[in-house]
Formats: sequence, C-alpha cells, structure tokens
Amino acid sequence: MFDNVWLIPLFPLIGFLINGLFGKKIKNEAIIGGIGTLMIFLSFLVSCGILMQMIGLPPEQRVFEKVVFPWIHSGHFKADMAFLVDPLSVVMIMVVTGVGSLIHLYSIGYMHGEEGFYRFFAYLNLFCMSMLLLVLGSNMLVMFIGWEGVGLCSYLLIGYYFHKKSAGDAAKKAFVMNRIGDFGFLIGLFTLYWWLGSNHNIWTVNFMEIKAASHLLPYGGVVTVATLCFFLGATGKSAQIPLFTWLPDAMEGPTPVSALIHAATMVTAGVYMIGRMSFVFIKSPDTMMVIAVVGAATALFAATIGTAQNDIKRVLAYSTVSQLGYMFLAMGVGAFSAGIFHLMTHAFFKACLFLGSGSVIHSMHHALHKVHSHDDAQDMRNMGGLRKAMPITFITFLVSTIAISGIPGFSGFFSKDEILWQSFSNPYHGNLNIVLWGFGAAAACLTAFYMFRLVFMTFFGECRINPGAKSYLHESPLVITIPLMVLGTLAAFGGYLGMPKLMGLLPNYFEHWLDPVFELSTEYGSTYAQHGDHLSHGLEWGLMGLSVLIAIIGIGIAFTMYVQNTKLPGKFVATFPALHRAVYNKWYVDELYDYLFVNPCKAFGQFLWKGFDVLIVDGVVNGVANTVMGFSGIFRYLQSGYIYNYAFSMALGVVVMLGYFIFK
Amino acid sequence: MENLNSYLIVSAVLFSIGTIGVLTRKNAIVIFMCIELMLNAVNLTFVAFSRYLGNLDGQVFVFFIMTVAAAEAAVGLALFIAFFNNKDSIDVTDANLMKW
Amino acid sequence: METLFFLIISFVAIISAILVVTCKNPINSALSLIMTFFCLATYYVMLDAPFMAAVQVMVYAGAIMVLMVFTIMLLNIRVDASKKHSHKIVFSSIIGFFTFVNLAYVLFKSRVAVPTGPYSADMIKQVGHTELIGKEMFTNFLLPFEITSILLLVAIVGAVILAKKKI
Amino acid sequence: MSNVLSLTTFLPILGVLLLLFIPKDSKGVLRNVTLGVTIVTFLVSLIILTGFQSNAEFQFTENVPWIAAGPFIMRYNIGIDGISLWLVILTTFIMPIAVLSTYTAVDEKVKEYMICLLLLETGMLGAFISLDLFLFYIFWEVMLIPMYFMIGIWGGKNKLYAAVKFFIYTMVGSLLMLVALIFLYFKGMEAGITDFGLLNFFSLKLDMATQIWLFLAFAFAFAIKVPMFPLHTWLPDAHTEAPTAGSVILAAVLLKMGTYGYVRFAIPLFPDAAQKFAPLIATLAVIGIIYAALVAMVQEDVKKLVAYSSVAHLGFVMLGIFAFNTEGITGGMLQMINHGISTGALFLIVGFIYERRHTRLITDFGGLSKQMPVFATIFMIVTFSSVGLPGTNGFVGEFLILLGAFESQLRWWTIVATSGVILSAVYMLWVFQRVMFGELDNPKNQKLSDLNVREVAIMVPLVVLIFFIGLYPKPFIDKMEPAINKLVAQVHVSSVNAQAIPDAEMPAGHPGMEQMPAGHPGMEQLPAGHPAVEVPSSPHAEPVVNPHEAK
Repeated sequence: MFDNVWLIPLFPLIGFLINGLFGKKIKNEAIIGGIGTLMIFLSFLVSCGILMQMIGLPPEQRVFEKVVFPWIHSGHFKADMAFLVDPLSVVMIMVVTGVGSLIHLYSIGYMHGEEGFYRFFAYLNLFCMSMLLLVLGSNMLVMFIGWEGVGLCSYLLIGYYFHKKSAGDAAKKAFVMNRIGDFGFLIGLFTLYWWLGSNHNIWTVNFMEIKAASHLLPYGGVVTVATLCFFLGATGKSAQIPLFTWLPDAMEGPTPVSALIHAATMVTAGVYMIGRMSFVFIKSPDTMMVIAVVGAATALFAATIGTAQNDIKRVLAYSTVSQLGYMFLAMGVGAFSAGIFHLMTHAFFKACLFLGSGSVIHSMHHALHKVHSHDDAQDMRNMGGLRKAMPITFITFLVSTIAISGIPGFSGFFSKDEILWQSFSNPYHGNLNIVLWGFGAAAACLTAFYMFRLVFMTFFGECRINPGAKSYLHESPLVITIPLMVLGTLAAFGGYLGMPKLMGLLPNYFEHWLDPVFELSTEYGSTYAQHGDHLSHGLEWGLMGLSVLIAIIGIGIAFTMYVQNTKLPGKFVATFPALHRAVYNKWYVDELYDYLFVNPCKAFGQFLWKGFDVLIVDGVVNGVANTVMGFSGIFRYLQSGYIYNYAFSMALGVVVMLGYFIFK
Repeated sequence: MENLNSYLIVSAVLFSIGTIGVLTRKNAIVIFMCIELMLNAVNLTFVAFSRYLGNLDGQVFVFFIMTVAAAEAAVGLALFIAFFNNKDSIDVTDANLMKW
Repeated sequence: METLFFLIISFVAIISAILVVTCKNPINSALSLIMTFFCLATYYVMLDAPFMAAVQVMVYAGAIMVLMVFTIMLLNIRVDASKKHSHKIVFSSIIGFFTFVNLAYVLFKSRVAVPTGPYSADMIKQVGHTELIGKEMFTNFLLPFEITSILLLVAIVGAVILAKKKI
Repeated sequence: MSNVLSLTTFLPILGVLLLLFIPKDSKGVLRNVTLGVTIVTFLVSLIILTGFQSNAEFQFTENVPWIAAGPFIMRYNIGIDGISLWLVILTTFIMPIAVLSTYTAVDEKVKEYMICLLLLETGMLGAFISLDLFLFYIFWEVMLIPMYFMIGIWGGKNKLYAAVKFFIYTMVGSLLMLVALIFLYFKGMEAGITDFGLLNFFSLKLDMATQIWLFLAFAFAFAIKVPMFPLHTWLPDAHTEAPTAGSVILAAVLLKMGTYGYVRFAIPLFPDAAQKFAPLIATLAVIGIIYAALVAMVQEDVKKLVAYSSVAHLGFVMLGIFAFNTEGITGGMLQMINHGISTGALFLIVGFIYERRHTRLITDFGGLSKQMPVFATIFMIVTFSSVGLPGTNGFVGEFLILLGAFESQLRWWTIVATSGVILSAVYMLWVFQRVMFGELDNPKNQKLSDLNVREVAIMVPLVVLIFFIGLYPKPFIDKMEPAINKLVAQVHVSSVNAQAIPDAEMPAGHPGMEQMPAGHPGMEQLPAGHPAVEVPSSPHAEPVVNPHEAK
C-alpha cells in the first residue's frame, strides 16, 4: 500500500484535469461534482489503506519514502519528486482527504446553479492535490510545490467571484502575503542547505536526511536564522501576526472554500511544516520562544477582533486565526503532538462551523432572493431565531461551538486544554510560561464569548430577517447536511483519540502515534530544558478546571448580552466608542500596512520610473544625444549641401596634400 | 617630336583651367564639361608618356578613359535631365538637399 | 617649324579652354571645348598616335559633345543668370594656380626614365598604329576591354532609366 | 548530417531567397512559406538535439578557412555545447510561433517583414553557434539590422525614437566589444595564436590589468544587451514600440545574447576579472531585480510592464551566472529558456488583446475573464510561470539561481534578490487582476471574442513547455550540465591559480573547513579586489579538482 502513495495526489489531479479541461462541455453538475468528489474520496480510501498498514507496523518501521521521478538535479543539489509516509503525514492526509471529501460533497449542494461550477470543482481538486503534495513531500522542494500550489488555489478560489473587486483584491492580498512567507521559507531553506553543505558536505533538502544530520546543527546561531525564516513562511501561510490580515479578507471566496482551505487544511500548513521540521526548530530556543509568543499573541489579538464582527464568516475567520495561534503556541512550547492534535480537532469543528454558516447563508440567500431583498445574507444582524427553521444545522453548529469553546467532553477541550497545560508546564520558557498561559486562557474566554455570541445572534432570539423572507427559510438539502452531521460527530468525539493521560480513561493514542516523529525533537529539547519543580497532578486538574470555568464565563457573558439583555451591546458600544471602533476595524492593521508598506512601495516605484528612469537615465542618454546634436549643429554649417563647396574643399585638400608631399 | 615637357606643361595648364572651371561655375553642364577638360589633360599626359617611353599601355588607358567618359556623359546628362525635370533648373546651387 | 606649330596649337588649346570656363552661354562653352578637343587630337597626331586622334575626334568631339549640345538645347538653358561670387573666383584661381605649380614643379624636378618600350616611331610608322593598339588591346588588355563594354551597357540602361519622366 | 548546424543556421536565408520570388501581394503565401521555413528549421534543429551527446565538448563542429586578410585570420568555426544547444533550440522553437503571431497583426509590407524575420533568425542562430570571435561579431551585428527595421517600420507611435535608441545603445556596446576583440587578437598573436578561434583564447594567460579592461569592454556590450540596471532604458521603449513578433523575439532570444555572451565569452576569457567584478555585477543585477519590479508595479501600459519584468528576470539570470557554481549557472541557463518561453508568451498575450482593442492601457480593460475564458486561463498560467510558481518552469530556474547564489559569495545579494519574488507576484497579479477580474464595464470590451484556433495553437506549445520544464527539467539540465561544469572549472582553476599564495588568514574554528570543496572557501574569504588576485598565476599551484566534477 505504501508503494501506492503516489496515487493519493494523482486522483485529485485527474479530477482537476477532467473538470478543468472538459468541465465546460460536460455541463451536468452531477457528473462534474461526482467526479470531483469521487476522486478525492478515492484518495481517502488509499489513505485509509496506508493508515491501516501503518497501524500494523511496529513504530520504528513507520517511515517510508517513495521516489516517483527525479526532479531537479544540478551540481550538489538534488531534489526528487518523492513522497514521505510517516505517522505525521498519515494524520495529515487523513484529515485532508477526509474533510476534503466531505466538503466536496457539500459543495455539490452549496454551489448548485453557480456559474462556473466546473471551475470550482477543478480548483478544489487542484487544491487537494497541492495540499497532499505539501504534506506528503519528502523534501522541502516538493513541500514547496504544495506550499505555493495551495497558495495558488487559494488565490483562484478566493477570486472565484472575480467580477467583484473585493474578491480580486482579497485574492491578490492572500497570494502576496503568502509570497512574503515564501520568501522566508526560501531563505530558510537556503540557509539550512548551505550551512549543512558547506560545513559538513551534506547537500540535502530531504527531511529524513536532514533529520539524520540534525545532530550536527548547533543550538541557536545559524539554526535560529534559518528557523526564523521558516517561521516567517509559516506566519504567511497560517495567518499569524504580522501576516494575518489576508485570512479574514479571504472570506470573499465561497463558503466551502473557507471551510476547506481557510479553516481545515491550508492554513494549518505552517503548523505542519514546523512539526515536520521540529528537530530543527527545537534546536533554537530563541525561535521556539518567538513562535510561542507570536502564537499566543495572535490567539488573543484575533479573538478580540472576533468579538466585534457582524459578518458571520468573518467571526469564524478571526476565530480561525486565533485557533491557529493556539497551534503555534503549542509548537512554540515544544508540545508538537498537542499542536497537531489541535490541528486535527480544529479541522473537524471549524470545518463544521464554516459549513454550518454556509448552510445558513445558503438558506438566507435563498430566502432573501425570493423577496428581492438586498440585505446582506451574511450579516448576523439580519438573522436570529434560525434554530427552528434549520434544526440539523443548528445542532451540528452548536456541537462544534461547544467543542471550540473547550467544554469538557468535546474534542476541542482535549486539544486546547493540552496546549494550555503544556504552555504552563513546558520546561523551555521559564517565567514566560505564565504569560503564555495567561494569553491562552484569555483567548479561550474570548473564544467562548464570540462563538456563543455568534450562535445566539444567529439561532436564538427573535428573527430579524426581512419579514417576507421568513417563510422561505428552510433546512438545507441532505447533500449539505450529511457532511455537517459527520463533521459534527467528529467534532464531538474526535477528541477521545488524544485524551490526556491525567484522565486515565483512554491511553493517549494520538501522542503515541506521533511519538516516533517527535522523539528526536524532545531529546534535543531536553539538553537545554530547565527542569523546575515537578508540577503536581493537582495543579493540572486545577488549571483544567480554571480553563473550563473561564470558558463558561465567556459563554455566560455572551448569554447575558445577546439573549437576556439585548440592549447591553449597544450600551457597551456607546460607553466605549473608540474601543469598539478600533476593534470593529480590526485595530486598523490593514490601514497601517497600507500606510507603511503598500503606498510607499507604489510611490517609490512611481518615483523610480518617472524620476530615475525617465529623468536621470534617459535624461543622461538623451542629454548625450543632445550634446552631440548641439556640436553637430555647429559643424553642420560646413555641410552647406552645395556641390561646389565640397568640390572646393576637396580640391584644396588635394592641393595642400600634394604640395606637402612635393615640397617637403 | 617635341620635348616631352612641353606636352606635360600644356596638360598641366589645361588641368588647372579645368579645376578652376569646376570650382567656379554653377551650371552643372559646364562643370561637367570642365571635368571632361581635366580628363583630356590627363589623356594628353598618358599619350605623351606612352610615346616617350615607347610603350602602348598608356594609349590603351586613354581608350578606357574615353569609354568611361562616354558612360559618364550618358549617365550624367540623364541625371541632369531628371534634375531639371524636378527643379526646372540646372544650377548646382539648387541641388542642396544634402544639407545637414 | 614643328615648334611653332606646337606653340600655335598650344595657344589655341589654352585659349579655348579658358573660354570654356568663362563663357556665360553654355553653348559657347561647349563649342570652345570642341575646339580644345581638336587641338588635343592634333597633339595625338604629332605624337605618332593617329588612331587615338581619330578616336578623340569621333568619341569626344563627335559623340560626347553632340550629346552635350543636344542636352543644352533640349533643356533650353540660356545665359548663366546667377550672379557670380567674386571671392570664389579668386580662391578658385589661387587653387588652380597652385595645382599648376604643383604639377609643373613635379615636371621640372623629377627625373624621367629612359625610354625602354619596344614601340619606336619608326616601328609605328612601319606596322601601323591602329594594328599595334589593336593587338595590345585584344591580347594584354582583353579582360578590361570586355569589362568596359559591360560598363557601357550599364551606362545605357542607367541613362534610360534616369531620363524617364517618372522614376 | 555533419553540416546540420550550418544547415539550420542558413535555412532561413534560403527561405529569404524563396520569398524573393513570391509577389508581394500574395500575403497568405508569403506567410505560409515563412511559417514553413521556420518549422522546417525547427525540425532540422531537432536533429541536433537528438544527436547531441551529453558531454562538455563542442559538437557538430565545422571549421573551414574563411577570411585571411594579412595577420587577421578568421575561420568559419562553429559548434555547439550544452550551453548553446538550448538557446539554438529555443530560437528555432520561438520563430514559428513568432511568425504565426503576425498573421493578422502585420498587413503592410508583409514580404519585407517576413524577410526581416528570417534574416533575424539566421543572425541569432549564427551568434549562438559561432566559435570564432570574429564570426560571432558579424552575426551579432547581423541581428541588429532586421530588428532595427522591425521596430522602425512596423512599430507603434514612437517607433523611430525607439528604433534609434535601440540601435545606438547596442551599437555603442558592440563597438567597444570590437575594439576589445581586436586588442585581444593582438595579445593572442604575441602568444602564438593564429586565428580568432574562441577556444584558442581560453588558454591565453592574460595579466590582471589587461583582463580588467577587456572584461569591462565585453561586459559593457553584453550588459547593454541583457540589459543590466542603468543601461536598461532602451528595452521598455523598444518593447513597447516593436510589433508583437518583434517583442517576442527580442525578449525570447535577443536578450539572451547578452547573458549568453557572458557565459560564453566574457567569463571564460577573463575569469579573474570576472571574479573581481562579480560583486559589482551582482549588485547591479539585484538593483535591477528590485528596481524593475517596483517600476513595473506602477506602469499603465501592459507591454511596458512586461518589458520591465524582463529586466527583473534577467537580473536573476545574471545573479545566477555570477555565482560561478554549477547550480547558479544551470539555473541561469534554465532561466534564460524559461524567460524566453514565459515572457515571449506574455508578449503574445499582450499582442492578442492589442489586436482586438488597439490599446494597451491597463485601465481600458477589466473583467475580461468573463468574455474570454480560454484567454484568461492561458494568461493565468503564463502569469504564474512568470512569477515562478513551483510546478512551472519559472520556479526551477529561479530556485537554482537563488540556491547557487546563496552558496557562493553572493549570499547577501541573494537575500535581497529573493524579495524580488514577492514583488514579482505583486505586479504580475495586480495587472492580471486589473485586466481580467472585476466588472466587465467597458462597453468596448463586452464584444471581445475569445482566442481563435490559430492563437490557441500559438500558445499551446508554450504552455506545455511551461509545465514540462517545471515538472521534469532533467533532460534540460542533463544536457547542459557537463558544459557548465567545465565553465565552472575554468573559472575556479583560474581563481585558485591566482591566489596560489596560501591564505593564512582563514578564520579558524570554522568547522569542517578541511572537507570543504576547493574553490568555495577561497572565494568566500576573498573580498573583492583582494590583492592576492593580482599575483600572476604560479606554476606551483597544485592542480585543483573541480568540486562539482569531483562529486
């Protein structure tokens, strides 16, 4: 089965080619959507096969590399089109193909009747292929194909409604921000490659070879530089501070895209990359600290913005940024498997949330369309009380919200709590730990608050929709609700795979599964870890209880403000107008970037063109030409154009020269 | 025969007169005639030397020069006609398009 | 006697050459030029080159000058109307004078080689000038001769094309 | 068979002879015959490709006497190696495409236009295959003239200015090159070299001062052609004014003459000087990358934007070449081909919309995706190839260049250059967005027709190559690598000879220094203008195995 790993990205590629090249001719939505979904589902089956085979193997044999064909070989440099199968990549392909299949299925219903239906499925398949390349790549370069490929698909899918200017802008912004990250990725790659090559004559970009040579890497120094560069790449892809502003804008894309790309898979690529190269990252304590701080800060920062948004998808987008912050926090505190675990659970509940919001928007849009209302179908202020009209959507949505809020028993609780605990107890960051934990806990509170605010505003209370449209609201078709139900189930129970040891009910399957991948990293980490006092189980229980309490407080506030006393939010806004404006406008980060980078760049370009190119360079060139013309303007009087003048000078010349030679 | 030098002197005089003519006159045809005069002066030198040295090569050359002169006359005069057709004049001062 | 004849011919030749340059009417210039050509033909006879003399008269005085006079008539050119530039004449005369000085100086100062060629005056009289020239031309100078004919052909074509009304 | 190189080169000239017999009013016949000739040339060049052995030697060589004027002996000496092979193939490949693109674009003086195109092809091919410096110079100049006419006669509004600017810029450079060439020849004669054969001069040991001057002269000529940063302003004008086919050829092939000149002539002939000037040239290249990207960003004319993007791309190529290692130069060579394909395709694309709308201003467009989906798809693929998205050709070249440059002494330059990757995404995507996305609000744009069969046929080979090189560059790299290794060895042997005096100040504690391949450490420790460079090559220098070959 391992040998057939190349089939996994191949199926979506076939789907992409069929839909991309012939989709326009096929026209039949069932066939197009069927092909797209089938292809990714086939990949899912192959992935399951690989998972089964791997479970059967002893942990130390769970690494397999498959070279498909040689790619770039030049000088020392060697990169093959090769795939790496190990526990980490298997987790990822399971998530990508599994969630991917569900979202494909969902899209058949959601995108029904859209112009460019085939285009959507082609892009979606292309995305899956890129994402699978990213997670399966056995060297940094194949990963980079996927890395940029998902960026490309994200560009294409955000810009799916290309006639909207905002969509085009958002698409470009996403790609460029990703490119800034790619810049970091490339520099990191170069640094690592060059250092290992020139100092130890190991010229490689292959993960396994780097892992084998990782004991040669120093702690800090060049590794810090390289890993910080890689981390820049990760911030671009995973929307962390400072490159997070593209993700909320990316909500211009269709909702399934937001679910697949901007929640479940692509944005987690940065986390995956750090996990994949954990043995390098852990060698730089400074980088680990930066990652942890950035992660914690993003988690809190994005959560604050999320509290004031009214667009249902934007709330979820900021929530995604915030949750990604958690994952980075986990990575930064050395809790790699916890980070990956949160990645997986987040994929379940966030995909479910997005799809649920899609279902709501779909229904709203439909209803508003019937009465020719131009109200925004995504604005929560126009919703309310939808739970009666859309029970399945409501229940799955609620389950996922509980999961993300960290209520015990649901998947989010296990993963988030593990991260919080690790950030408190990890041996790497000393006194910083308490701050990290504090940020994480505060973000958890805000998360619970804004997620329940979302639920309350959407599904509870009185219906604020255009009265005429109310009767048209109805539950979405099965093709939409089945994925919701599956994901909802996963969101509820997926967490039991990684139950903390503390609870002792189940072994932590997930952590054991990933142990072979992160063993080496833990070993490296232990060389500089500060082992303080052993923290007691009591403390762990206590913190767990505290975080649950915090979440419940958040829910309570949301309940008070949006169900019990709906005038409170208005009062709050009136009391702190500046604060609300700042939060509502995302702390003006976009404007700041425009002011700091975008506009100066444009102005500078304009200056270089008009000022330097035209004025100086061309000025010099034309100036030389004009000088020559000026001189020739003087000399041209010699060229009178009259034959006799020429004859005269010729004769004079002959006479003088002859005379010289004769009389000399 | 006369002294070689006297022929050469005559030839030199004719050549110089021809030069002056080319330089002073404005009528293209007259200029052309002066050039013929210069050519003839050279011809005379050729024949005189040929005779003096007892070698006929010079005279063969004169023959060629005459052919060239004939060709020149044909083409040159055709040019003048074309020029006259355009400018209604044969004055070389009117042919000044080559200016700058 | 021969010297006197030479002087007379020289006088006529030079005077008519001066007339070529000075006459205002191109026709007069042309007629003077014909006079000069005749004088040159006379010289050629005196130099034992009767064939050259004949060619001179036929080609120059006959063909070329007829062509010129014809052109002048055809174009209906009358007196050279444009005003003269006196300074130009002065400068040109100076140049002409120095041309002459250069040439004359060369003539008088340089040493002339001893006659070496096989063709003496007697031999020319005996065999005939035309025959000797002919032999020379069709043996040693055959290729240039043929090329000359091509030159003439080209000149004819060129003249025809140039003189057409529209080029 | 042995003359296949000459055959390829002069087939277009035969085509010109054929065209002379076709009346100028039968435009269709003229176009088809020209297309046929270029296709046949391409097919013949494929014989070269298949017969080419992957080694460092010059192949398909022909060497016959040509001109012997006194001490100057020029020979008709041609041949190709891995470096020129792909450029020859690129030329013959691009030509049919360029011809095909003129079918509707050029309707006046078709015969003359086609003759210009064919002459240009011979000139370009000749320059790539010449192994005789003088022959190279001749072909170098031959290229200039048809291009001048193409811009000057069939160009846009400001064509004369552009044509003269193009001509004079190039001419200034090539005159300097001629002087240097003759000087080099005299130097060679002193050393017993009897003709202009390029290979003779490789063994010539020149002192540093001479090398510097000669290198500067050659480098200047090639820098104009590339074009490098301060000498680039002719390019936007020439590109903007030239007809589509002219722009395509200019971008795809003519600009490569400059970079090819560095690889083939300036660097191997004067390796020490080249190393000395590498930081300077790299600086200019990097400035060019950033500068051109920033300027491209604010252009209003699509064609000018693409022209500036050319400057940026060629900056990458130069950076790769002056890394002086296999990866860098391979990347540079590959990027030359890539740039030929991608930028050629971009100019074709601009040509398509210009033919339809007769404007190139970005603001006149918008929302074309809706009206022209096929066009949009192709444009997008080409855009991403130009941006260097992995999986497309642009990535392989750019990546190898940056990797190679990073390994060499040009590390800091590389970091700056890499940021050009971001900027290229900005300006390309921005123009794509403004042209293709958004509302289709201009009424003139609402009736645009999508690409027809001919236009699709033009683009398909390019698109196929974009992906082929991007996903499987091995055949390309395999053929060029031996020749590149040889070049790298030439440069490094020279540099090691030049610093035969042991470098005592190697920083201690640099782990693994002993295992470091020769060539690399020395280069890194050697600041520009290090006095050791001027030490004449010493006979004691130990023979150095080129690191890349040793591997």
